[in-house]
Amino acid sequence: MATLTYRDALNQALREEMQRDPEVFLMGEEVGVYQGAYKVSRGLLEEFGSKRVVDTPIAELGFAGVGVGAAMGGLRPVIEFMTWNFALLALDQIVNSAAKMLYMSGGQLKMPIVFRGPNGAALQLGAQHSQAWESWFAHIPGLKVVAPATPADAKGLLKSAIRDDNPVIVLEGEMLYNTKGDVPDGEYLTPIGKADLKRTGTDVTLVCHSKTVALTLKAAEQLAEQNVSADVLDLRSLRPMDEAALLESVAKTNRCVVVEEGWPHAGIGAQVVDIIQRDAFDQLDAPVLRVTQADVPMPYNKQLERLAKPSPEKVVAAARRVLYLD
Amino acid sequence: MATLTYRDALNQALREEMQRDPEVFLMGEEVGVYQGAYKVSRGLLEEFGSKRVVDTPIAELGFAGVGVGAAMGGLRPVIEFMTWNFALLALDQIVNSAAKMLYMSGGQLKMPIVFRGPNGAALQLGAQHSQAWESWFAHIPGLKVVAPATPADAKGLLKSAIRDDNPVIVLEGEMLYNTKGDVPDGEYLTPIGKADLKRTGTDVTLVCHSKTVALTLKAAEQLAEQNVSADVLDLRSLRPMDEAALLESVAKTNRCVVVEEGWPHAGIGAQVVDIIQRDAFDQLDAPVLRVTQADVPMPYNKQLERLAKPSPEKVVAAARRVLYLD
Amino acid sequence: MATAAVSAKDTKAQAELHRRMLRQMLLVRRFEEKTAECYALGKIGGFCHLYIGQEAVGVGSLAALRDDDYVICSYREHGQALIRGIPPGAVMAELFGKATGCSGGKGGSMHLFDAARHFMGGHGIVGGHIPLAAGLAFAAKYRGTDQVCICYFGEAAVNIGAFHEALNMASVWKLPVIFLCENNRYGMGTAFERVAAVTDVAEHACSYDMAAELVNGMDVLAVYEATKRAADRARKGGHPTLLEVRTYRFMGHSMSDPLHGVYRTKEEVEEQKKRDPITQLAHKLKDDGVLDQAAIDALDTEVHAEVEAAVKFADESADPAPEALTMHVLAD
Amino acid sequence: MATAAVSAKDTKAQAELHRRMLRQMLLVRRFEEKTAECYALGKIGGFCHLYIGQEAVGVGSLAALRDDDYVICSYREHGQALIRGIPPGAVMAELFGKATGCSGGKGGSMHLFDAARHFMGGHGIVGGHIPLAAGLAFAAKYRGTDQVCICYFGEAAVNIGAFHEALNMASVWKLPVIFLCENNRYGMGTAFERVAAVTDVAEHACSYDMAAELVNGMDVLAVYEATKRAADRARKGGHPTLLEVRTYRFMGHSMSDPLHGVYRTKEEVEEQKKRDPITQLAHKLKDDGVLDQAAIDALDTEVHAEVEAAVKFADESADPAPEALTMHVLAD
Ligand SMILES: Cc1ncc(C[n+]2csc(CCOP(=O)(O)OP(=O)(O)O)c2C)c(N)n1
Ligand SMILES: Cc1ncc(C[n+]2csc(CCOP(=O)(O)OP(=O)(O)O)c2C)c(N)n1
Ligand SMILES: [Mg+2]
Ligand SMILES: [Mg+2]
Repeated sequence: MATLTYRDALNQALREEMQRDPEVFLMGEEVGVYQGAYKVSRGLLEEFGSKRVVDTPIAELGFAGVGVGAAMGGLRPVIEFMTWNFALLALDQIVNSAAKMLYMSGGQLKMPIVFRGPNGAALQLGAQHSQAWESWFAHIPGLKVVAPATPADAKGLLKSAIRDDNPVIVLEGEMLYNTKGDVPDGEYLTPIGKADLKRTGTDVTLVCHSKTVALTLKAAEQLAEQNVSADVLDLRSLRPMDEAALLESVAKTNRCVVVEEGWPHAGIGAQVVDIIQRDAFDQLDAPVLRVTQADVPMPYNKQLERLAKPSPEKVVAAARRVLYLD
Repeated sequence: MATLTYRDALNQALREEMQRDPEVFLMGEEVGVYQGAYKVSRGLLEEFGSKRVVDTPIAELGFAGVGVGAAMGGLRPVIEFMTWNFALLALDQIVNSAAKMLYMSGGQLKMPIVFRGPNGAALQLGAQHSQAWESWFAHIPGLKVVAPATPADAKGLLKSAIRDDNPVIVLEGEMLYNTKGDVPDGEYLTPIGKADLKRTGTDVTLVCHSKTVALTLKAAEQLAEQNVSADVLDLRSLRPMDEAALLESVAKTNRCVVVEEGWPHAGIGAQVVDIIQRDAFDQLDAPVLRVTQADVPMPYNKQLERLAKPSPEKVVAAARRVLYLD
Repeated sequence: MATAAVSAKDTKAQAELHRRMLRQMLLVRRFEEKTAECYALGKIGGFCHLYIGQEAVGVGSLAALRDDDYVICSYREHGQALIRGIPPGAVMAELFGKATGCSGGKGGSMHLFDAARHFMGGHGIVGGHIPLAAGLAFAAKYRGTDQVCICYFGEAAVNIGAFHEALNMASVWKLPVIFLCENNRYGMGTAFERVAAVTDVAEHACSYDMAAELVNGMDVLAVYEATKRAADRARKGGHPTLLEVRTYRFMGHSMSDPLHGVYRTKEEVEEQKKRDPITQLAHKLKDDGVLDQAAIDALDTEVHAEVEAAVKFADESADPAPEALTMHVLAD
Repeated sequence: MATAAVSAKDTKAQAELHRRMLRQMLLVRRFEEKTAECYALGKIGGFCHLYIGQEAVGVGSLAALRDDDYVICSYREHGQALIRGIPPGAVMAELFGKATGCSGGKGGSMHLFDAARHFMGGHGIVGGHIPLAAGLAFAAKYRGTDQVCICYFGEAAVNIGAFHEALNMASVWKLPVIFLCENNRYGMGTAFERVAAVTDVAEHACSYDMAAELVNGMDVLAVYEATKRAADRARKGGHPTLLEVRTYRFMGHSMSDPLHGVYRTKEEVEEQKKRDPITQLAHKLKDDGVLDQAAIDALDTEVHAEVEAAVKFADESADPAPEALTMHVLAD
């Protein structure tokens, strides 16, 4: 067990999997010579050479497609998007090629490919560089979607993703890269599809993932000071989603708030709500409320940006509302 | 009032708006010489000339961007996607340029552009050509999203969309183009953001839009035979969504089924569920259930495709479940 | 037997190659004619794009490749699927959506697959499979095999970004890939010159420092020779090639589109039919004394029977079981 | 006064033009130096890409255009914004995220806009604004104005599909647009030759039957003349042009990136700085007897004060009101 940053945990996962399996390679903009736009791939070019750490032109659609083709040819590509904002250009390859290849070939062509990179807003990057795509990718059958919140999960989920025979979307976070945590050495796999109960409580379930885990834990602390005890459930995997864990927690607390970084309308939280009200209807003592980004393109101004983002205060307020405390 | 096909209603809307406003033009693949892949633009090239009915290369990203640029330059483009499946290639322009331009320019550049074309599955077109994108587009602030179900709404919503100063996504349906209905002559505008109550009942609210309206109406008939009386609410607009109409109906029926063509996980129906459970929690006598496409890429085989799609039978079954009849 | 091993100087082997090419072209022609019939009868659904008129392109090019070379196509791929050796029954069964189809009935006309034969599918998004081809070639190079990947696409795909992104990467990374553009002059109802600033597709190779050739697609032997050169370039030095093969489709864009109309005249189609690649090769074989008319007729009868058998097989095959709906969404 | 009306033979007017160009280059340089300072102080956030080293490109090209011609840029657009005449205060206030900023504080460094000045924004997705430029030119042509659109982008954008799709349409439709590629040799940390099969961007014009020129981007007058020719071509015949302007960025890719390191050496940067476009023009003006050193120093002092005033303005301006958060999502 070592204390690592989220960045280094990802780096370790990549390094270990590349050492373990010669068919794993990394491709993306600036992943090699520049050591990664966010330094996730630091040292990999030196260790594995330019055959396996491939700098690409700025051509998201094209290199995503090259990755899919390479997976059809039996390799296990890890495709880095400098940020998921740019992956908008590559959606045709992710959705129409990667996600559907196994199905439309009648089961002949598996698709062991990982698409990864930072998702969601960082700080003051403005409207085009501050988008969270959970609900879009989670919508697509044929994909798996994970969003690790901690260094340990970053390592464990990325390693699982690389070994998975399906296309896995790994949503990281620029604001998470510097966060630190304990990370088990060597072989450490986090199963895809399992949520993680970060804190146990009795009064309300707070559902979160990725960057919103930290702020939700803060909210839980503030709530504790107000004598409200919260379950904090980190979804970790958005497709498949751990419905059992959701229902188990809500069965206990009878109340739920769902926190997400993305926009509200048809966001991933709506699906969480759908599952809970469908399968725990009789256990709910209040509607499930959601805390999301404001329904606006992200503004550049720092104050406005802060207003737009989910915050511990907003989570506390929502939790108090489902507890009918306000 | 004339009886027109949905196709001809769209054609009439385009023609009237192009006659009314010289800054409206139509651009897309095959819209001119070929008269439209689905003949929606029949006769327009002849009437308005190649300046205003513009055949494009197969370059969805590019011509969507040309449309956005033309709107920045003060025109009112109508961009036809041969089908919305191909618009996956153009999402960067729709989301990052069209939807955000007004906001990130601090209110300087309005974006009066329409993107339109058939959405969702037709018959046996296979995995890459059978996708319904409601939840993706409805997720994006800065867009409006409509999905007309009838010839009258096709005309009325398209005309409203063209006159709107915001980017409007018009989701049509290949399987709807041949359907017929009464269409008011001349000036006829359907407001964006208003649902339409297609049938009134007391026992259950059936929410639907676009192609699912017809099958939901069939389901309502079958339910009537079983002594179940259903409100059938056609959303028509998916962003903004007519929350008042939803809540009004559910306040009456206390039960709800949401029908959609798309995939279940984070589909548009999840947002409908979210709204209802949030604002009508105390009025609900049962969980809201959803009828969606199966959570699979669309198979080519006819029987499998039928199994994959929503059907009146599935809606009836869901309605009976929320009424605890089964 | 790998065709590439056939010496062009060996007359007998050459005659056999030509005979085989004629047979393949006839098979594709008869298969597609039957497909049109079956479509009209409602046995085939969805979009269905025939290869009639373009047979020489698939036949000539695939004859120049090895069985383990990758083949990847657009939605207009019935021809290449048959030529690559997928049994006509499995192809027809796929068009019928049957469980015995080469994609288990789940792909359909636009998504024929046979991974064992390195037939990496028909793909429905224009240009979308061009980067996949580069990726297959990347995999071959990565593994150090000397496989080549051939990628078929229409001229209209040249206007889409994916084509350019893929060509650039293939050239920068020296990938063993042959980009074969079947320039049949129209994308649906749009003549290429109305939507392309430069109508010589091969010109685009300059922007990517890539070898290119302009080839007569009605001459199966010209296609064969050009592809052999391209395959050599790819196999030996990992150099990609852009082949522009001029051809013509004798039918409508798909089964739902008219043969001619506003976008091209009946006369033009008739004129082009005089260049029928099958007739041309048949003439040559007769001239060369390789086959006489009776032998050609016999070949035709043979493939005819093969197509009938394929239809029978497809007809008699079962639909996929309902459970197939949720299978293969994910690999376990 | 439209610069295009200045006769090159009129020495006085020419001297005035050159003086103005020097002043603009100095303004941009000093503004960007101050931007770097303010960024270090935390007054500016997010990504921030400086124009230092490339000033001659924006100054020379915009001098050749009319005030009603459209300008559209990538995220590296502070220079063009200032040159187009957006008050430095409004630009700096935007970088500070203030309500008085040219985008109301909602755009930031990458999204400067001034619709009244036909400055159609900085855009953050590489290549994404190239089709927009074609669209602006389309609008000009549609309305029958003789406006031209100029579009600035880096050489790395040439590898992305949008560039190709836009160039093809601009050529097919004869749109009055100037595609100006600022080839500064690097896209972030990637040297162009590592990711482009052909490093002469101008070569791509052949594929689109488009006029092209290779221009020395350290020579403001060369940029001016080439842009004038391109603007003429666009305004008179609606012919697009691809200008490849060779330049160099003296700073890191953005404020968060190193000036040099693994991807380029310190020596290379120092060597390039000897070609500083400002020094070159200053020398020329001295040689021509248009300005002496004192006059140049005075200009510099002048723009310095202008930049200080801009910072003061930005500093003293207010943040947008909280209500601004939900304004301008939709037009009413
Ligand atoms: C991205 C995309 N846009 C539009 C279509 C619809 N479409 C299918 S085939 C076709 C024409 C393609 O022409 P070409 O590439 O020349 O191939 P051909 O059909 O002539 O073989 C079009 C527009 C599509 N499948 N994909
Ligand atoms: C589609 C896309 N991919 C990646 C990025 C991240 N990115 C921003 S600038 C840049 C380099 C662009 O280089 P170039 O086009 O040469 O312009 P320069 O920065 O040199 O002016 C990259 C990779 C982006 N903004 N958009
Ligand atoms: Mg064609
Ligand atoms: Mg550059």
